[in-house]
Amino acid sequence: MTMKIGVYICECGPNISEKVDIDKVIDAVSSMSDVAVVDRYKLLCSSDGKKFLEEEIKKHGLTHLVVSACSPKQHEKTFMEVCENAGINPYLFQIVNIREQCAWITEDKDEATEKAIRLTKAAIRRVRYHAPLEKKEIECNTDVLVIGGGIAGIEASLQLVSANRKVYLVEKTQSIGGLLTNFEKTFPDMQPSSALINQKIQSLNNNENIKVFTDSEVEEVLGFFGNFEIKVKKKAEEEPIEFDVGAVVVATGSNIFDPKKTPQYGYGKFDNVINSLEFEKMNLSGKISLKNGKIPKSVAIIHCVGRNEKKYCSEICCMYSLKFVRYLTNKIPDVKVSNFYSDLCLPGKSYQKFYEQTKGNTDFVRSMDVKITEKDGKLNIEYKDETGKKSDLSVDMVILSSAIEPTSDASKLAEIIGMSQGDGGFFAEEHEKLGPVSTSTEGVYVVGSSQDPKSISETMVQSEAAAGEILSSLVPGKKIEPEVKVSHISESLCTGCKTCLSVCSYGVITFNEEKKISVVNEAICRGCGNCAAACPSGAATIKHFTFDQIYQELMEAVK
Amino acid sequence: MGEKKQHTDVLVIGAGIAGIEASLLLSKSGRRVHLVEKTSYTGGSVIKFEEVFSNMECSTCMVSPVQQELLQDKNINLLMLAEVEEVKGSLGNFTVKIRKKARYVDLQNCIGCNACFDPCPVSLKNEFEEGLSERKAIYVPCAGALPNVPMIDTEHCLHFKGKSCNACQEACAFEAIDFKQKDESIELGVEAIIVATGYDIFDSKKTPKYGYGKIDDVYTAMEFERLYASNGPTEGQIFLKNGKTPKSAAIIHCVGRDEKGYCSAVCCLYSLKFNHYLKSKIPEIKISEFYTDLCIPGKSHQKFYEKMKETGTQMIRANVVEVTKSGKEITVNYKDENGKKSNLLVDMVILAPAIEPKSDASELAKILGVSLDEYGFFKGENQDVFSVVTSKPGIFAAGCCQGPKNIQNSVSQANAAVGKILSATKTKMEGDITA
Amino acid sequence: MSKVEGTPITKGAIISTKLNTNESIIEFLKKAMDKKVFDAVLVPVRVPAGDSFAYVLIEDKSLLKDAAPLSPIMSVQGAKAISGMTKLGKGNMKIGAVMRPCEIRATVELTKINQTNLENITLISMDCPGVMPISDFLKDPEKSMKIYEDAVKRSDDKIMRPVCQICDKSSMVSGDLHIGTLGAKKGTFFIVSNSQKGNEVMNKLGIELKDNVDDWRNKVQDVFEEKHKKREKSHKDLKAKTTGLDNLINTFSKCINCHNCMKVCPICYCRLCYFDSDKVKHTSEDYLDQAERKGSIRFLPDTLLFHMGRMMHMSLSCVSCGSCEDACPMSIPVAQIFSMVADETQDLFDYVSGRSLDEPIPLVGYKEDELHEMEDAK
Amino acid sequence: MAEEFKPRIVGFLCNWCSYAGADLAGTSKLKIPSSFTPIRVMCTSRIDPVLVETAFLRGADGVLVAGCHPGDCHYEEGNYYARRRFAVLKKVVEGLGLESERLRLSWVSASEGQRFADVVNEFNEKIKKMGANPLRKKTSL
Repeated sequence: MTMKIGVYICECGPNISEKVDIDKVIDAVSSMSDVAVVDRYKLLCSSDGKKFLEEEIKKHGLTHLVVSACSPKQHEKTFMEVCENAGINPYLFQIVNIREQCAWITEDKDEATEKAIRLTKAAIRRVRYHAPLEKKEIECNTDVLVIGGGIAGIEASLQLVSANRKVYLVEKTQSIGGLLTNFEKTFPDMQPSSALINQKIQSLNNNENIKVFTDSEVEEVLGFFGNFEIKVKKKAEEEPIEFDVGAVVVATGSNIFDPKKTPQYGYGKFDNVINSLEFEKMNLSGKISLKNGKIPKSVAIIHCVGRNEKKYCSEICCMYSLKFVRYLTNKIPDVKVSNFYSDLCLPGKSYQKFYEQTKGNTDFVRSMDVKITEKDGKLNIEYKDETGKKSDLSVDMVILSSAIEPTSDASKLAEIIGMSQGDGGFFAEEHEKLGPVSTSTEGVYVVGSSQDPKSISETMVQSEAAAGEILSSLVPGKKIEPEVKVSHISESLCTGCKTCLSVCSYGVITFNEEKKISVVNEAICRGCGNCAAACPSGAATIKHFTFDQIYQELMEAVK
Repeated sequence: MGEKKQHTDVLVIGAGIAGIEASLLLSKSGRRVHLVEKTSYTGGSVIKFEEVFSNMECSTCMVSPVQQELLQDKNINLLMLAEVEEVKGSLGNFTVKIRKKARYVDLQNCIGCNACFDPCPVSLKNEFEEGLSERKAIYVPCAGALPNVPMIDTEHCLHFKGKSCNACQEACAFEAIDFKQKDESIELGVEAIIVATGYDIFDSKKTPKYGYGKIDDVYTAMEFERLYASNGPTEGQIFLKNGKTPKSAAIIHCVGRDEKGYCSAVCCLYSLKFNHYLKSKIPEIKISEFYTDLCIPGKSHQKFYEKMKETGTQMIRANVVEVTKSGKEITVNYKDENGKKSNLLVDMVILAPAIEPKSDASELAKILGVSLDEYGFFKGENQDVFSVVTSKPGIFAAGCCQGPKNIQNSVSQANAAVGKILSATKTKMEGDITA
Repeated sequence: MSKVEGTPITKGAIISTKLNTNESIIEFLKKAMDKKVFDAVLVPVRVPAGDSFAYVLIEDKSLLKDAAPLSPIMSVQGAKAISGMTKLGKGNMKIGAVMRPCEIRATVELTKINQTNLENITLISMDCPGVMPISDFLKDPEKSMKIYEDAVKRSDDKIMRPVCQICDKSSMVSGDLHIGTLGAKKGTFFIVSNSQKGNEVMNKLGIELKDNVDDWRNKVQDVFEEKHKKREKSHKDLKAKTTGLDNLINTFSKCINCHNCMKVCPICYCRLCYFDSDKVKHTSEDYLDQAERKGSIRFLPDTLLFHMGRMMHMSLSCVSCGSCEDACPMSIPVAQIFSMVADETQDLFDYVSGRSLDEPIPLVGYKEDELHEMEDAK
Repeated sequence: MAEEFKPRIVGFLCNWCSYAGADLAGTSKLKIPSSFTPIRVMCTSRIDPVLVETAFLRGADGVLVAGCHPGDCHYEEGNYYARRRFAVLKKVVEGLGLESERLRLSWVSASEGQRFADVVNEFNEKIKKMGANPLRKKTSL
């Protein structure tokens, strides 16, 4: 079928027509080969304008369309719809920006006209090389794998599960509940943690659509958004369990920093120097006591343990330290508590109040260079106060508020799933602002303190957020519609050098070992075109921004 | 399903970053969304920032793609210059009355050529630019605003003050300007409501000791954001009222913290960002930050702080800070950590005021029938400080209307609210689709 | 230009022998085959007609006698042989490959881009005196042999390829084992190992690496230094002669677009060269446009684009082996020009082609904070 | 009388930042030389150096590559790769003694309409001083 290009120039009222001599443009491009019709219209984006275009396409049996009007950001979509309605493939169309980037920025009318001609010619040359692109639809599995059985994973599972959606919850240890099960209460509301967690675990266990694997670890994650293949290995079992899911939620939580790495605090050396988790457990057991069974009369809480080593603030230590003050004064009314801190971090609306209500029961010592020694059976805290003056304090017990750090096996998991680790070794979210729970691997989400230190409340919100993303994109019965302007690698040209694999930011290119060539997963390619520019043999191309298409524009530009 | 009429549309109040993200996600799931925005533009306060901490990403580059997506989304019914007047009913079938003010400029016909601005004889302070530049009675808040369609400020427009001025109408080639447009009252049935109305900035005049409003060259954070903005009143050039370039600046943290009784979570970080702003335009400038406790939680922010410190900024832990002016000179008087009185001469002072609830938050809460907390933010379910669930089933709160927070947490909450809505009805909805 | 430091290796083996270098290497290979350390060896062999040399994979020890590790010419760049042999798999034979340092560096580059599989290959290099231009050699092969041997004895590089004369990486840079003759006392040579693989081979051969090899190392250092100075000087002269628009045209307008330089290049690994592909074939309309603009257009066109394009694609990996220049029927000093540009592009990233398998080719990575001289961000 | 020289400058602009910045320059009615031709690509990382070489050898008086500021790339890191490719290209051109000043890499954000105009005008002035690209008229290439 012969090519019939229709070229239409929008007057955009006076905006283009006053700056560009449209008739000159029409004359200049009419003679170009394959151009079937050239015409002008007062406002093509208006409903009349769209109708006019549609009729023109049908009347002249056009195969391609060029519209010289405004920025693609304004109306590319509009005219692509016109194409669809008129029955030509929307990608056999090119919009020319002769308003924002011609009429509006050019003083002299002749110059603006000359530029409009150049831009329109370039588009005509380009559109000749356009190929029709078809929307694809991909069947997707709507089940979800949740990794980690702490509050983050549990909340995500409960939000996600439905009659039509199975959730597989994989927990490394022998029981679910996570860190929270060690806490008596949560700040700032000081409600019993059990109230929060037990009832959730209940409904989790009662739901036959949630399959819980304890003592298990994820061994393999293959495939892509909507179609992941999972292998889970259960301890003491030979064969891994295999199943398919559409999305993966990573909720593996965090560890606390090991105070042995900060010897100045004497942790592991002195009996009554304990870390925050040990204290939570002790408190939960109902009795706060020293190694010798005696009740401590004085307790020091040291903030920011490991902050200098980790090089970030763990956000919640100040608050849980204040919670410890409540624990202590509750169980030991006459106890003397001192907090050694440098900066109080109480972000958000309700933490300061908690602080105000607690500070009466404790001293706050802004201090530096804290060091702990043992002196006749008691612990002696040497420190510099904020004026730099040396001072010390003798106490029965010291609690170290340790930093939050990624779990030791984080990098192993990152490897298996193909996630990247960002600052502090925490899993990297896709975008610091707009993509807080998604990752650069589509369909893989990260929530809770495996992404960044955070409170229980923030963690649950993230779990709900991940649920929001998944529920809105993986709907039973609905197919996924991937981007169509994606990259493609020619089998016959690819030499298998893997350059494209190394430059792709989204890991959508894989290597076919039999054929020794790279293959793009078009279902998840974002279409940046990095691989196309990186490939020295020209095997990789990016649809709708091919070498030929750009070359044609270029040649008109340098003519 | 049959028994009681169930709506599936969702109402989102506020087209800031939280409202936009929530709407787009809901639309992606196939829901129809009614997005009600009080102003004439989308993007809320994020579009006032040139860059955002801690990666210093260009804010416009970050947000304008989602704004474009929003404007082109056929599932989203964007109602600008609109406010919720009345809400009846409960989860699943709320009836909402919305009052939509006339824009007097037709969104379809207007092509954003701005030809109507020049002929307008009225000139006013531009609120969006914190009064640092002028606008006309027909105007868009700033270049690049989306939608790029002006509105008419009927309070000042001569035409609406009975004069015979039609200047803008005559200048418009698209019959886009329609003085006959009427305010509308719209009634909607929705399943659920997401409140994302954002925040106000604490009025620094309430803390006279910092001299704001009395002393020239004492700026609030928002004013300074606009000063630095490349699409702002000075195209990003930072200079003093007298046109000179400042050689030194003081940034004062925690303005209004004592008054509000909470920490606003983002001030330390955006104050550090201001370092970057100042240094990138005036490399030799001397900067001093006055703070009490540095609040930079999370994995990325300390790194950012260290980077800012490298630029030679002086971090002064101080209390009883006061700003005075004698002759030409601005003095910051303070007590340092040893309790010693000290002072510092600077050319410019930037205040980092607290984040506070929108002035009309309580009104909206009344209309919605949900409770606010003691500070006037929307209250989370029981004591849960971060929860998006309000006291009324089917109504959720996301972003800074729920409490001061950074963009990341606002977006998390927006998505969480969507998660809650979809989760509550997923079996039914999905049942419908699969059936 | 960043230069390669001489090897840090201090220990090796000093072998006493009556044999010359060629014979010693062959002797070494024989031993390795006897002890089944290698099942086969890849080594240059003089072709029956005697007028050239070819890489041959020898499995039958008796044929080793024809081997000529120090052949006077480089007919095929060894990296091409290795990649031809192993691209589709490592095979099941342990192979010792004797190659020149630049051939091994090219092999390292190809390995980074997945064009070889070195698992079963032991790369053995020797101190390289350079090779003659093929065309010179062919004038009278027998005579050339003498001339070459004589030149090697006198370590005189004037008869060698121009890029060999300015090669500042003519000893061990990478690979597994190296035979050192520089700085060796008469009747001895050095063997040093540069990798775990190398150590294992020496182990199996029962040769201990305990002798002090400072003499060799220092001599190598001196040679590198001296050649490096020479290289910079010659590049400077070359710049004056061949660069700048008019010189370039005078240099490259001779080009007949045969693309031999690309075909023999060890680094050019593409199945179909970009510049032979349809991407650079245009419509007559397009050519007429150009003719109209330029006044005229030559055919075949885009000569300079081809050479610049190749520089863009492979100069970061170029090892200055000189094969391209040997292959040019129009005697364009293409290897010299490429090596000059390559030194500059590699310098951008302190990269040295073929120095180490652990150094990725710069274009597959980035640093956030770099190359600001190239940009003008606000 | 010779007509004033108008440099043919080609601008490869990334869709998300620099092209948006160019649009903003338009809505702000700033002035940009008409001989500047924008070419839109999704990301600077798509710009094949061979295309830039082609533009240069075919006689473009200047080639501008403009994208998101480092750290702002819509595709996370594309502009970093683009910068390395551009650097190598510039070195090659420089190494051959050609006018590498005719190649320019700039970062322009979506809110920097003014900066976009400044970048193009400044570049245009510089090229004007340099004069036309001599390669334009060279046959034997």
